[in-house]
Amino acid sequence: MQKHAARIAWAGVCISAGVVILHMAGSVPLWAYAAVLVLMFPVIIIGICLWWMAKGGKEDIPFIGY
Amino acid sequence: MSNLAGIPYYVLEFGDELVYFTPYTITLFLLALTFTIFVLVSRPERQVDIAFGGDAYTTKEITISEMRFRRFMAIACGLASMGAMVTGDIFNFTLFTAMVGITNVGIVAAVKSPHVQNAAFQYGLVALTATVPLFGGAAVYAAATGSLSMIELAKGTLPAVPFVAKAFLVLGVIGEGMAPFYAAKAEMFRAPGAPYVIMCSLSSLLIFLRVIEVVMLG
Amino acid sequence: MIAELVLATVFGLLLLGIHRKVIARIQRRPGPPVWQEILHMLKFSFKSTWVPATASATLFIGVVLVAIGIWTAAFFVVFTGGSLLVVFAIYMLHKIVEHGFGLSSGSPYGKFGGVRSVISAASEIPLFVSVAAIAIFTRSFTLSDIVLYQQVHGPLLFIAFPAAIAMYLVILSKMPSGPFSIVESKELVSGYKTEHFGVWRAGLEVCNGLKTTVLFSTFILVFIGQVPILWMVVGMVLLVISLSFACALTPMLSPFDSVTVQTIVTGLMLCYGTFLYVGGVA
Amino acid sequence: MMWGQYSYGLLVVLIAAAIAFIALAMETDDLHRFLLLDLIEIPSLAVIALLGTDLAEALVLPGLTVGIAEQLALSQIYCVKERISANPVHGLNIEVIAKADAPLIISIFLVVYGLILSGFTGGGVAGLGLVFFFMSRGYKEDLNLLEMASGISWAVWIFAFFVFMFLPQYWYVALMCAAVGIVLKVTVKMSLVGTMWGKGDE
Repeated sequence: MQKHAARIAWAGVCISAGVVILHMAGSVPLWAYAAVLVLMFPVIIIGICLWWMAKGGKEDIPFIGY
Repeated sequence: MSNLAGIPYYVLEFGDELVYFTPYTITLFLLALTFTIFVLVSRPERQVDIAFGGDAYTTKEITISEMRFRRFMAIACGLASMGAMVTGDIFNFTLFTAMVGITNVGIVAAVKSPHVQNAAFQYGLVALTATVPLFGGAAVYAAATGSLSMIELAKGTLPAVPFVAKAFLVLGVIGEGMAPFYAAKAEMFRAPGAPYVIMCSLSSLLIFLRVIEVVMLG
Repeated sequence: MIAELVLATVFGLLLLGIHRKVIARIQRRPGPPVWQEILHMLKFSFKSTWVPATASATLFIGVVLVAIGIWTAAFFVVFTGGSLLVVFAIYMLHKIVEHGFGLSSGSPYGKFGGVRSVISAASEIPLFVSVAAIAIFTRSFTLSDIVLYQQVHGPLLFIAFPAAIAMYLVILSKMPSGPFSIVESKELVSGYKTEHFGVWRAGLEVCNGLKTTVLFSTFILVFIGQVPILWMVVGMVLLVISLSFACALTPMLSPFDSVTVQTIVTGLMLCYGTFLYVGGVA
Repeated sequence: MMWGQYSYGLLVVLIAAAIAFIALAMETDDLHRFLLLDLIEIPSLAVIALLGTDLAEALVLPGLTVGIAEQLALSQIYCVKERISANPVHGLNIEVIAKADAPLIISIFLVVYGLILSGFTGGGVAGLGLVFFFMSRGYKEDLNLLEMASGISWAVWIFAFFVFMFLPQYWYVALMCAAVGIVLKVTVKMSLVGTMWGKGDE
């Protein structure tokens, strides 16, 4: 699970970095660059967090207010 | 105010049917698409009921047949709102809006709770009455300008659209959608099956956002 | 732009921290340090995380991604001087995000938070009337045009003061522990956020930080105009302090009172908009 | 001049709508309110019909369809809400027409007239004839054939549209296809309504 998340996060980082470089080189227009970041930013954040989150835990029923 | 909330990126002419994307409508369209995909792939949650103060709780199960029907309705609702986001024709917009009204009723219609059923029925009454100003507005648009095409209206060469037409259109959309204006719609959201129920509020919000763009034309 | 994005998030969280600190000082409590919200976000991201057994997993996770995604998009729209309408469409669609957070878990507390969020959609309507009022003056919805207009005519804050008040109220209704924040009131535990813990909550915090920066900078861009970045930061801090006073000194309204107040504001704004439109100010 | 006439018509329709709305607001029984909605639906179509152009005709039909769909959905909800169970109906329970030749003759007349009219209206007229026939006779066959005919005619109709879009020089063929397709489609759909009604005997 965490390994998987790490892979996803890294993929996101690589895609974003690639688009940044391509944008600076002038081969990707601003709107496409922004669109890629809009897609990738949430993925990177959640991916990184899931990667370094603490281990363990089992599914539970929701908070039912004791 | 003739700009279509940004320059159209893309205009698809299909006979006299127009489809166009502006930065504004493409944002709305993509959101409708995203949530429709969620509806497509997600299973409903099991809503937990508790007696407040006590420690007894039950989870509501949704049967497969009920889930299938509601998922179908939610997808139809998503498609209708996507259509309403991209269409370039006033009358098609009103039709999609009316269709959103029907599917919203459909999404919660299969829920067996009498509370939700009643809310859905009351909502349906209002939604059905709202078709009068909705279609009426579109008709006055056609009568006054001779065109229903948003692109033509945006060019500013046609006669001005009477205020009453715009007011009718907004009134119709409010009647179809906006939860805060009548409690029945908010009551519908108590139904279990979050991915589907969420389409009710998403579609009405999206249609409200789109009508704001529509009334600014012409 | 990635650096700006991260900075905007961190700065937004810092603003929320200042908000908490000022409220605490007004109420004569010591309060948490101003960077508490940033630590909060980090803390949640280290916690162990799973999806509740009763939740609709796809929506439960997807809505977190959507929450961050829409505000990233809003940030880019503000950043590139795009259409004000898009920013406010995203603002309204944040309702759907709250709704999704609340309903997807199956928890009764989350459900009530989500339903309240739908009921209080009335709070967004003054926003559109105020946007329309602005457009009557500037004849455009793009932020860059609005900024240009203000360079010629002076800040819209003075020209369209009621519109500024309406938008201020709209921002107020999104601040934590404000008079209109019925979706997170404490009888619902944490309202729509109740079931999103650990990483999911960290994602929500990122979204909140970004949202705060975007809304505040939009307010300043629309009503004061383009100012140097330092003054922008000062303006945002002043804005958050004033909002904190409003939050600290008012009680939380009951859901129906909250809707009533927002509806009255909408009515007043409609009168103002009609007055501008008919009076031919522009 | 045109605009003046249109405005007067609009005024009359709006007065009608206002009367219906007042009635709706005064009524408290759910079923009665639901029935009143039909009165409200008509003015909305009348507003469109007042345009008096062929565009208006093209707009009234979808409006009508949407309205009917909403009413069907609501009536279903009403039945579930009030726990009304299916009430068997045995065709038109009139001994005279169950055996007589009159329904057959009237149906044939309507179908032929509908075919001559062609298009949506013709389909409606022809369908009405079939509805009447099936209702009076209580049809009990399986409906697969009718449904298949309906599907094929719909496909023909759509095909005609694509010809209009992409090969406009063959417009006459497309027009004929569309006319035949829609007449079959509406006829079949309406006759299905008739058999639905007669199915209660089982």
